[in-house]
Amino acid sequence: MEAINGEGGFEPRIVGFLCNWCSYAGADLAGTSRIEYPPNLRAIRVMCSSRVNPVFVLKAFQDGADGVFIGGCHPQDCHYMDGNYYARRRFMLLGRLIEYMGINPERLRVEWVSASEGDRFARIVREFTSDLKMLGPLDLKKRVCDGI
Amino acid sequence: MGLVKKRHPRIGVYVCHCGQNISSVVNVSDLRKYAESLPNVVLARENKYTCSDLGQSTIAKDIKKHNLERVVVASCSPRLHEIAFREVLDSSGLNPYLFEMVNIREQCSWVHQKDKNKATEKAKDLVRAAVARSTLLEPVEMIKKDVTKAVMVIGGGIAGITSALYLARAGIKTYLVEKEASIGGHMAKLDKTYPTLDCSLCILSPKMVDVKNEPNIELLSYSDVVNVEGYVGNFTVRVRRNPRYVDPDKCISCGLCAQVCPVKVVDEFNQGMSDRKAIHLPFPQAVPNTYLIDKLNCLHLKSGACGLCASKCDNNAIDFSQKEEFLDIDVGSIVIATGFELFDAKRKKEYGYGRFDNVLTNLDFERLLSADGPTRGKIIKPSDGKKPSSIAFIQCVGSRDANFNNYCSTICCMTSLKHAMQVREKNPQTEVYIYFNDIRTSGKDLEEFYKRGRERGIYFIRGLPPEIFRDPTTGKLILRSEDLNLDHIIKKEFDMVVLAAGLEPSSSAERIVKKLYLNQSPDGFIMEAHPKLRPIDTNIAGVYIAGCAQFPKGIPEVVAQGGAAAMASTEIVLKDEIPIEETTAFVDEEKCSGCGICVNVCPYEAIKLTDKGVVEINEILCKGCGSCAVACPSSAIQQTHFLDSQIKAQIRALLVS
Amino acid sequence: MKKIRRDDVVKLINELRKNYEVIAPVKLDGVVYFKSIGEGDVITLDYVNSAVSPKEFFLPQRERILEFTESGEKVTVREDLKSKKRVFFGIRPCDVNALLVLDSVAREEFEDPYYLDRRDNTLLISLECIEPGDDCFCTVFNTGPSLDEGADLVLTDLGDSYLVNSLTDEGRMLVSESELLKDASKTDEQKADKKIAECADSMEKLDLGNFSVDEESIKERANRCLYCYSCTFICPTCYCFDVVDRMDHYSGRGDRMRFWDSCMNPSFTEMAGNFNPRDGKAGRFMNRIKHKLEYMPSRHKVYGCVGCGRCISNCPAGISILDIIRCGVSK
Amino acid sequence: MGSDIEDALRGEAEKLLSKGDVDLVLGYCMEGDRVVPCFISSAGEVKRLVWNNRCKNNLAVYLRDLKVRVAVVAKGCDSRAILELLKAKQLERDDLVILGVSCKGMVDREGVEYRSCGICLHRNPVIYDVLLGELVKEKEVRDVDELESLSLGKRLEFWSKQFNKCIGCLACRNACPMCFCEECVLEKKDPEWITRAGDVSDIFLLHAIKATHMAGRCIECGECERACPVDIPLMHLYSRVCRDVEELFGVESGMDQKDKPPLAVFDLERDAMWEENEKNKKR
Repeated sequence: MEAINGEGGFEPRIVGFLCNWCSYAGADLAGTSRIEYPPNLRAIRVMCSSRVNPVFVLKAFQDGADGVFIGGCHPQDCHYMDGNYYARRRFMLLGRLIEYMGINPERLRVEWVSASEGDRFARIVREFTSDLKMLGPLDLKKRVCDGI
Repeated sequence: MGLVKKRHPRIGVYVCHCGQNISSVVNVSDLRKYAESLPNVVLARENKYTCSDLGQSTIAKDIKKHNLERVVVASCSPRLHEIAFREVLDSSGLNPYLFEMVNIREQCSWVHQKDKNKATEKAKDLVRAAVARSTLLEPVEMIKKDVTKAVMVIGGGIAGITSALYLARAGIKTYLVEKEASIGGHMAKLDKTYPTLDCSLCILSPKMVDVKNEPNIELLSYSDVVNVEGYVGNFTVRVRRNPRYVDPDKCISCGLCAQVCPVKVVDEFNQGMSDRKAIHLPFPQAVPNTYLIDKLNCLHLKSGACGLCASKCDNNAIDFSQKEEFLDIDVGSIVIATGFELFDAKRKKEYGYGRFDNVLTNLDFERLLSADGPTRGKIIKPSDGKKPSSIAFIQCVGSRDANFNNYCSTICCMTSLKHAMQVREKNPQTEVYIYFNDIRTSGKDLEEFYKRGRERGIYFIRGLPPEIFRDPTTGKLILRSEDLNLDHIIKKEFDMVVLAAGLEPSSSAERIVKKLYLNQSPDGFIMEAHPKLRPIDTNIAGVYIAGCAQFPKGIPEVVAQGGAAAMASTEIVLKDEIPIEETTAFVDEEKCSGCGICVNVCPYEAIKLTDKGVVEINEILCKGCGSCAVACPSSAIQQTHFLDSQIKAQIRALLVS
Repeated sequence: MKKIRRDDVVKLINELRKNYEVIAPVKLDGVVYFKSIGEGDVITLDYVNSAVSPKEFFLPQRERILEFTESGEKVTVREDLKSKKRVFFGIRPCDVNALLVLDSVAREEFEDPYYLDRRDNTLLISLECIEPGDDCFCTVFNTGPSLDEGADLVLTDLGDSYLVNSLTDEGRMLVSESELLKDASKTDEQKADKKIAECADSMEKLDLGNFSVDEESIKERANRCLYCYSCTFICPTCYCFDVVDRMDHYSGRGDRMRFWDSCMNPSFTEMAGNFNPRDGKAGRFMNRIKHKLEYMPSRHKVYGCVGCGRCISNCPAGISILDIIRCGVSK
Repeated sequence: MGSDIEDALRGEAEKLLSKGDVDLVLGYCMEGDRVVPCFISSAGEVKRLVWNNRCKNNLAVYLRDLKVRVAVVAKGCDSRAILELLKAKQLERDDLVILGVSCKGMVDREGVEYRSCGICLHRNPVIYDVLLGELVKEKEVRDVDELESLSLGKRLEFWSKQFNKCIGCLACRNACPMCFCEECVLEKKDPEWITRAGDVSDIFLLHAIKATHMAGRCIECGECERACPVDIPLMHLYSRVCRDVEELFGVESGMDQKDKPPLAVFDLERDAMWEENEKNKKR
């Protein structure tokens, strides 16, 4: 199905920050289960979603990402007890800030994916990719520089 | 664009075919060529299997010959082989943290099989990011910590018993924690074991006694784990010992107490098919062989009345003043053998378990068959105590069923076959039918066992009945199903139906899973670190699994896994010290303004504000989540191996178009 | 002398745009900025001065001074200096004088080719002041409100028209073809002189004959300075810059970038090993003032301040360099 | 305006200085036609102190560097900054005498009220040792932010235009009483988040990062906006963050010393509820 939009069309670039214990493991499980999903997301492994600085997200947008994904453990399952709770607050706020500054908050997606949710990980990437295809390229650098 | 800096480490990149796992999707030679063109890369190679001895020794040789300062391996998930590759660096004189792994299998070739070009493009991006990151990697000094030379085995079924005995006999102090009053687990409830049909307790009981007699084993029965903290080599487990109200040192198991106890309750050991007293021995061969008082039903404990047992006990073994106790036990390694729980057949409403007296589960049937059971081994209908003239076994109850569990519970085919044969042996006139999807008999001597069953006149019908009806007048159970082999509908009446209920993960494992942050498979069983090569390891170093806690399996496999887990634990606790992989946080005091926001976010109280007005991080307490590094507005805190600069380089490199 | 009708000024600029890039004042959210004029830009003539000084068109906030390409061991450097011919319209006399200050720095022992390339390719049309701004003090340094050198053309507001005075041949050439310019009368010239004189008379004058920097008054103000870089960045004469090489390792292409630096920045004059000879915050503040009022006169024979007043208007801590000058005069 | 307050201020300052209770009084005085922050260290100088509607500066910005006992004149916003600085352990409460004074809104040279003062809901000091004059009635309802009505595209265009003006002087940071980092992440060189000599997108990033750092800190005094030489309406950005913090986490910075930094705590139920809310909003 992806191929319809895919060939020659806009392919969003997604940077994904995945926590080592849940989301990264979930992404691995999608692999061992051979669940196909679009190749638009490139993952960066961090130990915990709380290691993801909002600056990373902003930088990714500036560097050309069309979407940024942050994956952490489900609430109450964080390997470091509370990490995902801090991440949750940080990115709720960041979502609103970027919206205020004119970036669609849908371009920042935070999800809790456990190590056993390979299928869910794949589904989320599928969904996020297709959402971003609808939104089109962000092209933040160019748009900001040409702003005036 | 980055600043021009004098950072030109010599990087070697190894791209793995992984047989064809990667190379059938990703254009490996293209990827290798691309890697070679990247900044600072002095060499890039392809390997059929980078993790093989050949692959590893190639890296080791290159490090020496080409003075490599960083190594990047593009292959499978770092969760699989990162440690192995780090060891190659270590033994080649390079700090193991100057290694970076690129996941182009689980997160690339295996999930993008339909689009080889894009998969290759993605692999290039990932390799580029890894090279960029590796350029900025810094050596990390491993922290070594002393190892507590003891192991805890959680769960006293056959898996835990086996593990504990192996460990103890190797001279290792072992704590065996069992939540029930006796060890033995589900196996103690079985009458016979397939395929040999030898008596279950006859082979189990000696092992249970061995546990009791083994000086290196400290048995904590009627106890449960309430908390686990720590890391490989140094776990602290908090165990709650529930009061038995009977002093085990004084109790001689004479049973006089139970004779006088006026309270009768259903006996859970016999699946509720008989009674026991409030003071009771779980079963005759119980270890420890000590009575206990069931607090919920004892009149004295409920209202202060009665106390007959205490007056009858000559040894004054009854002690109503016992309280629950908490023990903090330090161990170096943990074996989880929490077993399974039987699928609750009531959930499959169509089969009427709990509504129809003569519908039993396979475990109920075990008790019915057992000489120690409620009927002393006689196969009779619970409804009227008469011999059944026909029995049906229905397979896959709660297993291979999208409504409940997708997996095959492995043991139910053989269990029903065993039961059927026992019926044919005990009551040759009784007709026996097995309704099945597939009969699965892989395993030593199992196919032969199945053949014997067929020869004994057991009827096999391919096709499960969707529902069980009871004839209101005769009380007979009516099964109507499609026989897929003969392609017609058959309708049969039975006196008794036995449901082959499947196996589910034990709910008692939940707390441990949570406390240790163990990964679970989608089915809820504890996930092994690798499905083939590390079936006893979990995602947490020093924590192993044995038996049905990992997945349903037969007794020989359980025992084998119990032994393997014991061996793995031994490997840990025989060391004097163990390197801890800690990507801990550290603070640049000159940049710290002492606002203390990091102190708030640290879940381990590893950060303290000092008199100097700056914070200090205790690297032993720090577990390396990195939350503080984000909380700090001036980034005065950084996380080892996950520096801002490294992550920034990754982001940038990923997005180079 | 010539004159041009007020309404024709925009026409003149449009004529000039055929052959030149024209920089002229525009209003944005009520504030005036100089801008390279494109289609649709509305030029304003109603302003005291721009928020940011014209310096940014000669010494930009950031500029690529060269490009380099790395291929194996070989590095190729490319420098492109040919800037477009430009006309800068509406620059005030103080800012013209500021450019003369910058010139003296740029033409010192080591020439600054990037600055000078832009400078030499830009014709200046200055607009004399007939009404001072709140913080203007050009009269102190004799850098306004009139101008007799530094620009190519000088315009003086006569109400419905501007008097146009050519100070250079280039200036004369620039408008020689235009039919918008008419001959001015003696009365026009007198009217202009009068307006300028009135403006000058309304402004403060100080005798700098015995001027020397009063350190006490500086120290006192250093306490409340917040050490932002706004005064130095909006100043028409502050020329400090930093240079950084940045490289895209994937394309092998790199840039050498030059960008404004500020002596208010703690890392200014910082050396390897974190040693900084400048003595803390107060030392930085002292340097800024002394640079303008003491070092520049002794080295370049010109004050580093032209009295545009931008730093006074903008200082978040209300620090006035004029007050400091007054203290140095009255001492 | 406020000559009584001015007298009371001078009286209090004289008392504190002559008794040796403080080493310094931090207030406002006239310099030419400007009202500027001043440091009074002797009782004889207290006559220089003034109080009027042009005392715009947030004096809390100076406190962190003063290693002496200080009495500080504090309007609503100054006091809120002080409160936040105390929470962040940047000040010693014992070394501080807070001379609280209610504010009626500050005006610029032309007599126009600053925008930050116009939208201010907290004109009375929230923490003080001495109250000069009386408390005033405060505005209760927030003004609507006109930017909210713009489409996403228009917003990006708006900010891009604004940031195109930015000359990177960082006056917005230096004038901010809540920016107390020893090293500012905006000028960090390793890693260099904000590319020096970068383009407008770096300026965009700069202001976005600064806004994230303002979460739970900004007390909306408006110094950033006033300090900006090119009039970028920065308060819009920070006020937005303040409103979001209030709505999502239920705290307003600079109001209560017991409040924990909102990004260093969590509330399971509340956060889960808002998480759901935010997700639904996006769909």
